[in-house]
Amino acid sequence: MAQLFPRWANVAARAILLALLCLVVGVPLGLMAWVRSPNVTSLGAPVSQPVPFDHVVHAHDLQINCEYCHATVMRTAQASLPSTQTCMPCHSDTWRKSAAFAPVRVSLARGTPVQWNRVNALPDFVYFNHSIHVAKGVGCETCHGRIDQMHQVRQAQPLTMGWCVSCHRDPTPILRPVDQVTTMGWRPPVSQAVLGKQLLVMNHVKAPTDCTTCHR
Amino acid sequence: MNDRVLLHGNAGDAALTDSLLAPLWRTPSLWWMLFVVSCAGTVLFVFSIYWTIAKGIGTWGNNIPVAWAFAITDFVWWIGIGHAGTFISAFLLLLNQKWRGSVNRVAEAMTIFALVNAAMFPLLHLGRPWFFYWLAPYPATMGVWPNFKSSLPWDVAAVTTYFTVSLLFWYMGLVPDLASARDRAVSRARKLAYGIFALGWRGSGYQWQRYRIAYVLLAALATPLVISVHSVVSLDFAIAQLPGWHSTIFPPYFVVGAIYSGLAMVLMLLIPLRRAFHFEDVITEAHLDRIAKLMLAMGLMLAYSYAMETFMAWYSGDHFERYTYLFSRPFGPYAVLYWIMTALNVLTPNIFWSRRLRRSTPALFIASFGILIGMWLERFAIIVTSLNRDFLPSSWHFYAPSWVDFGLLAGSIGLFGMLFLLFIRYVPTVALSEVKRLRLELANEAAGEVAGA
Amino acid sequence: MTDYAALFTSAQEMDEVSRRSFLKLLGASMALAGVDGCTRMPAEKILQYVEQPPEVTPGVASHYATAFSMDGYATGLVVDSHEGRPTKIEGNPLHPASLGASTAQQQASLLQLYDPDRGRRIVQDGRASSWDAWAAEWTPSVARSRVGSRGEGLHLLLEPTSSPTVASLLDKLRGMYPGMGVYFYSPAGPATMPGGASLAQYDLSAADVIVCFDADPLATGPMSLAYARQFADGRRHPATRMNRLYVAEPAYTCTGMAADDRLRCRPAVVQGLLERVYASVSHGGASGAGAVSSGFGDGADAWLTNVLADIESHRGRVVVIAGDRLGPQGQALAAAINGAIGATGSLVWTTPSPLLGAGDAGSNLAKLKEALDANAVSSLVCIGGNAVYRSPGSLRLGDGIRRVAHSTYVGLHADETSQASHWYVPLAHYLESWGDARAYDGTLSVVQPLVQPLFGARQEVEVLSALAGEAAADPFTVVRSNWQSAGHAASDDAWSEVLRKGVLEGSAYPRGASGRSDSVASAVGRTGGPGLRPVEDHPDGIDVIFAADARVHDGRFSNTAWLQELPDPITKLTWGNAGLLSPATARRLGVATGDVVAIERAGGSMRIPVIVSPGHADNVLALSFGYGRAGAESVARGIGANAYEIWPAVGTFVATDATVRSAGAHRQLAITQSHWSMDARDPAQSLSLAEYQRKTPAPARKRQLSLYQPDAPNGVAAQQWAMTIDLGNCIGCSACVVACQAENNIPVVGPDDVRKSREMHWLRIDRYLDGAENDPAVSLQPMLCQQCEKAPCEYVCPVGAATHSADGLNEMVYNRCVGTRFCSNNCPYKVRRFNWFDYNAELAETERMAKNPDVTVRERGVMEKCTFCVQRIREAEISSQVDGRALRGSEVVTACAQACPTRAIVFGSLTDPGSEVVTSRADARAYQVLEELGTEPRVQYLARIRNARAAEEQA
Amino acid sequence: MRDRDWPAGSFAAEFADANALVAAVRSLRARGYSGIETYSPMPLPELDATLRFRKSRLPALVFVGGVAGGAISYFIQWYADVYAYPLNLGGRPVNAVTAFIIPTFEGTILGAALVAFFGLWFVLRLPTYWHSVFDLPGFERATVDRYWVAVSGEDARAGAEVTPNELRALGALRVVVLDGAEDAGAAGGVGLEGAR
Repeated sequence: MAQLFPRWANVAARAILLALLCLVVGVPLGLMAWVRSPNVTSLGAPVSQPVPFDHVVHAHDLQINCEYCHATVMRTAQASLPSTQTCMPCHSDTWRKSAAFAPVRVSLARGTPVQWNRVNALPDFVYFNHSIHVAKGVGCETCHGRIDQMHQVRQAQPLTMGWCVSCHRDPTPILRPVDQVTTMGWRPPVSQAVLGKQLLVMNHVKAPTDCTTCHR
Repeated sequence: MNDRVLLHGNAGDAALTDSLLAPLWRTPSLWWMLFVVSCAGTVLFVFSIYWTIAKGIGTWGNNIPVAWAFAITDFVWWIGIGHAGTFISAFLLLLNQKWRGSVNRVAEAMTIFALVNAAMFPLLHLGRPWFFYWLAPYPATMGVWPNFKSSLPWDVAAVTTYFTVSLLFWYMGLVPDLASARDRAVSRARKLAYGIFALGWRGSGYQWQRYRIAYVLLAALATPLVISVHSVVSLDFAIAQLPGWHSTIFPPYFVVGAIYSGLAMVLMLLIPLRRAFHFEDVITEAHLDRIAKLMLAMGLMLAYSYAMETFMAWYSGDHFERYTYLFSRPFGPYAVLYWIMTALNVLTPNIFWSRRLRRSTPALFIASFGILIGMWLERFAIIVTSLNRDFLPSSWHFYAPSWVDFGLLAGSIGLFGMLFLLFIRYVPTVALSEVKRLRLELANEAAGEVAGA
Repeated sequence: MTDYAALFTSAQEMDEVSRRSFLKLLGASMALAGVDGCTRMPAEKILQYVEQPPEVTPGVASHYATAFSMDGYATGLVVDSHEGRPTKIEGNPLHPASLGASTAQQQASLLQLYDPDRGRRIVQDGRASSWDAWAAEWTPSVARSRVGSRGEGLHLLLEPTSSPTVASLLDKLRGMYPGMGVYFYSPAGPATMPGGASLAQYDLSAADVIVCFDADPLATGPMSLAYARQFADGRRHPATRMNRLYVAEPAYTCTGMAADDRLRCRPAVVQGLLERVYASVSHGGASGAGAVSSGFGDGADAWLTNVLADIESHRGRVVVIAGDRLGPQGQALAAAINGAIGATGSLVWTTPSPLLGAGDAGSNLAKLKEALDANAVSSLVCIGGNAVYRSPGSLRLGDGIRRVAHSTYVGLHADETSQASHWYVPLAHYLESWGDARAYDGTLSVVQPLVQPLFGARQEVEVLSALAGEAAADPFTVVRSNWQSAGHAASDDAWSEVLRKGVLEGSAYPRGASGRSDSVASAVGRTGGPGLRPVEDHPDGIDVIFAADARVHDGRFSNTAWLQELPDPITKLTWGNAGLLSPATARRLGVATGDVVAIERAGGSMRIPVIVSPGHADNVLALSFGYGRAGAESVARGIGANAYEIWPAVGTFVATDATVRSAGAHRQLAITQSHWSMDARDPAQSLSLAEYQRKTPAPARKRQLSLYQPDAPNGVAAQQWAMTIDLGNCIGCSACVVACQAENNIPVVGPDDVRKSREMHWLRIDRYLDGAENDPAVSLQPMLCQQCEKAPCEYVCPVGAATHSADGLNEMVYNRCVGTRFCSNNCPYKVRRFNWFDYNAELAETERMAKNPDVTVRERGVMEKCTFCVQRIREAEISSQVDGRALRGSEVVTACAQACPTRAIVFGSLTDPGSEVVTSRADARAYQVLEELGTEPRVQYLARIRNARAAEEQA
Repeated sequence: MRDRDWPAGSFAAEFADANALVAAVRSLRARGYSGIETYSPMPLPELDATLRFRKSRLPALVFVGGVAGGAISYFIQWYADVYAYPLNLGGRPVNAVTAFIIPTFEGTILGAALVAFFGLWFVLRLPTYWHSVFDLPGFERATVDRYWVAVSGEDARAGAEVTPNELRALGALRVVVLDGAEDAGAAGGVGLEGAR
């Protein structure tokens, strides 16, 4: 009887089996890694805006408080975007003529809002509420990062459910005095471990992990 | 003694091998006819699936209160059928029942194809099948996990395990026969194909010895699955508090029913097979006789279960239990189906008290057919007649299936048929080495007897 | 517009818009509305409701007071608005006709606003036209030429209205056209009856005994919400006070279902009984002693005996109410009886009718018909009402209108009447209109718009002004100036106050004296009111009785899907109407539920499927108006049968000359409850007053024996939400069902899926009939998620989509659900609903605007169920936390509890001592459904008390 | 020496039926041959004793596989429902041992079965598609109806003069001398399993 297979078939076969094994193990692992990558979480990608609004200038150089533009952040679910008129007091003269400012002028003239591009997007079935987080001493910086250092704003945190829940399980590492929520680059005066626990009690921070906390 | 004979004729091993491998080399026109039919069925299956996924579960007849109906009935039915394979091959192997050798391959193949169907229904049944993987435990970015207090993840575990083990067991049993096929094949393509799957099997003493160890181990592992899988399936119902579901008798009752229907399906496959390919020498009346006896036993146990659950419903004194078992099922909107079911499952097997009928292929074939229908109806009765009238009369409502429900059932049968036809066309249908071994032993026995005489 | 403030809101809006996927379409619908939302919203004119319900986070939803009118009478409402979209309607607690509650129709009028089938353009003879073109044809200078010097050729047909502004505009028109004819018409309204100039008002809360003769004060009529509340107050705490309700009626009404002692009888018998009562009370005291013979059979005798005995024993605290079907004579008799038994003054009084032309026979539809037949009408303007469809078929009003040279129909939809008219002008919805209206007791309210007309429709005030030559008049100015000239709320502050509160305080009419006894003499002696022949005339003849439908009323809501899919309180029928028959009569006719009967009268004929209704009077066929539409409304078209076809005459609700026979056909009706007996399972419990008084409160329930040692991984929260439902006060009006649907974005599935038992209502009202088929005990039970502490649905979910919150809520996480439906199988209450299809896919853009942005819109293939309005709970928690105060359980009200007219549904926290949920749990009536299953529901029911005199005597 | 690629000068003999082979192997053994291996279309348990295989480690491996499978599946359940995201589901305890038993059982079986299956192929070094015995003329019937015995050329007892004659004497249909030349540097993948 003649050999049915060439001699190298033995090695080839073992190699192929090994490859299959890698595939079976690798594909799921790869997928799990992929969903955590910025491609999916859109973490850190700068978002261009119709108006080249520069947070470094406004928030850092000019030290304008977040609330000046995001006016409802303390009271309602949405932080809300500023109306065109919010820009007017300062920009009635500065930058008026520049091309970059054109969309604002158009908005003002036509009465149509400036169409900003969303940076931090949550799914529709997630009911996030800014006011309660701010009221309990969660800083803007905690979720939005050093806005005052972003010429173009980018998403600073993955905003996955796992990420939300991690804080709701134990908020102490990120809690800060309520009057410091808008501060950028705030450093705890004492060790955060100590301060966090104090604030947790002082501000009656609950941070529930019930499903209906966010999904309704 | 003659009627106990498991092998007829005394052609040489080569002749035997060729006769058993014959289906691989030449295809009777009957095969083609059946194949076309079953392909049509498969197309229907695919279309029904497409329709379901494109439009939604609303295309079925399901409603509230009857949120589970045809699909789950089909699921349990197929799973049940899938029990005979492992039962015959593993269970009987451990019990050292030599006769299994002629039929176990077919039974195992049937098991696997039945499971392929069964596994499909729970997936289709999901409202959002594209999220099926949420039932699997994996580290999601959501940080949430399946709930292992629910019997459905148990089901996933049980069915996947059962499917995997059955597949491994089947393939391990196949390897030496694939080697035979490799060495018997004429065309080079066939040689290569079988050669690849035979893994270079040489049949050396060492290989055989280790092989036997592993095979028995696998059998020993598969055997508890025969008991566990349908027990777990039964828990899909038993852990609910619905009258008609919430019953401790369910696990054994389901297992018995499963093997019952499985054996029926085995017969429905074996009888035409041995006729078409002249396997009568290898699959003798003695085999059919034994299977029939098994079915008789199972049928009686099942009848006992029916009696018990009804009695317990009465004995419990619980209003809801009594209503379901003593009124809703026997006299409710689905009473006709219930009585047909009872007749088919309880009365039919009693014909097997007669030795003549145990060996009459028409009788066996018809009885098996009846029992398969009966077992489908049993699952329908358990699921639908429990759901359509439960606790609050205000929510009672009738259930009527849609064409999609029937399409899925008929289609799955088509797919099963197609897979099985492909199997007998391309895979050794009988465990060659075991049959040869059996021949040797019978021959030596005979010689011994002669010597003794 | 260059208004910065508006820009601000608009920017916010665009932000909000991009936030919710279903609101993405809002952008489109705003485009369809013309400009973006803010500019359509008359922001500068409308003001916020002063008493903001506490459960709402300020700045998210705003609330505006307005008024809803039906058949001319106003009910004050408070409307929630998200970013300029009205999203939810509630009752106005300050309004006498609402008291904070609302009806199913008022709830559903929100969807009517967004109805994509509403007229979108002005049409002349099928060609698109314009407002200017229309105004040009109808401006006085042009119109005079064709309506004669005194304008006798001009005729106006309006719906009954109580609007002072409309009144003044009509006066203005009369100034120009002294001879013009003005008519007010709606089929169900009593306004069309002569002698309707004064109205009887009742105070049921003070009554010990209420006797209703074919009357349904609790669920129909302009004061039903108030009367229901008063009735409930009279039996809320049976231990201290328990009134008794007698009803004699041919077909079940909500009042009949709530009755303690109900008699089923033919209309003529009702009339007869009323006369017997009058006879016995008029000459000295009722002969309370001993049994009375009514001549109407044993049942009637027993009922009458009890009524008279109770009248005797409760003098001065008994009210007798007669229904519209009995006609003016019936009203007069009732008034006379009330006078004789000393109810008048304290429990009953009269006020002048606020309706224009009330009691003026000259403003009847019949008069218009005469004018049309006499070809005396050269120009006809119909505003609303769709009179062609809603008038008796024998009147052939459509043919009459077609003959008119110049006709205009101003209506919400292009319907049957517009088909008969040359011009069609889309009418603005009341949520889009400025106006004013009076309640039944005269209380004056302003109707203020929440949005500018979505489809560019015209408001009633605009149209009337245009007829007066002021096509450009601004409705707001017209209303405002009219108020000023009338001296109501002259100052801007007073005006703002009215807008805030929704009512002009102290504007209710003063209580008049006894009223109407003058006409009694004429009434008594005469047997039978309009159309009432004595029974003996036709013992086996079938009385066909007519009534406005409990859901779509006279047809004005027949294109509102929420109401089409709302199960009828009596029959649980959806998507259509049916003829109700008693079992005996059905057997005689050889028909069963679903079989079609043919009804023939001299006036016309119709075919309709029947429903066999236990407790229905023999030889009576009950029909309801509002179905069998032929207009341009896609939802309504082809649904049900048109009872107007055989309606004998306006104001007559009984036809005794009809022949009814089986038509041999069968239809599968979309009924949501197929089994009507409790089968000894007693989910809806009831007991007699005596039994209740003997019963001692059940001791605090111990935990069920359990193999598990339950632990709460999420800890235990400060609030523990719970609900109590008083079955004794549920009258089945179904306002809660629609309120829940509106609040929670519950989709409509359509008749086919209802037939398959796939309706999506989170809250349903189960109706059980037990006992004799002719005198069944009716049990009503609102059934919703019981929020079990040991929820069977939770542990069977493979993916943990059904979980339990720390504050005791049974949570349903739609976005986690994969749709195994195991939870539904294991729910003993079957309150879980499944999205069999993508029911939100076919929604029009405008309909999406009605969605509540605080609640997820569920996708295909997921389960859903009552959440105790968790969105309201969470918002309340957050707002209280932000304000740094503790949340009180009473701050949160669920949509069903808020709408309930009788306050039968009470919501709150078990940790809130003294709150009604807590105290009610100690009541001896308290129980949980299917307690024995150990599900430990958070919803508790209070057993109904059947306070029949018979039971009392036995005790 | 067992069933590796046979060294030069090894012998292979073909027998007509199983009983002949069994007898032949037994007598070879009796004559002191050690490097023997058989090839048959069916298992021949009769020869287990004669061929003196080493005790298999497979059962032990399978046991370990079972234990590991069970442990892993219980751990997954505990991690998911008790540690990672404990939820109150119908008031049931988070660590529901009774419920977790079932997947644990399934995991045990699965783990063991996988080890048994893949373990076997590993132990047998399969797949091995090329093997010197496939060069034997007529060996294709070794999986059908012929029975072969091979004697290693390195066996001290073996010899070109004696062994073939002995095999023929035992009833071999034919005896083939494996030509070692082409085996020079045979693929080393095949180990010396089961040596005494």
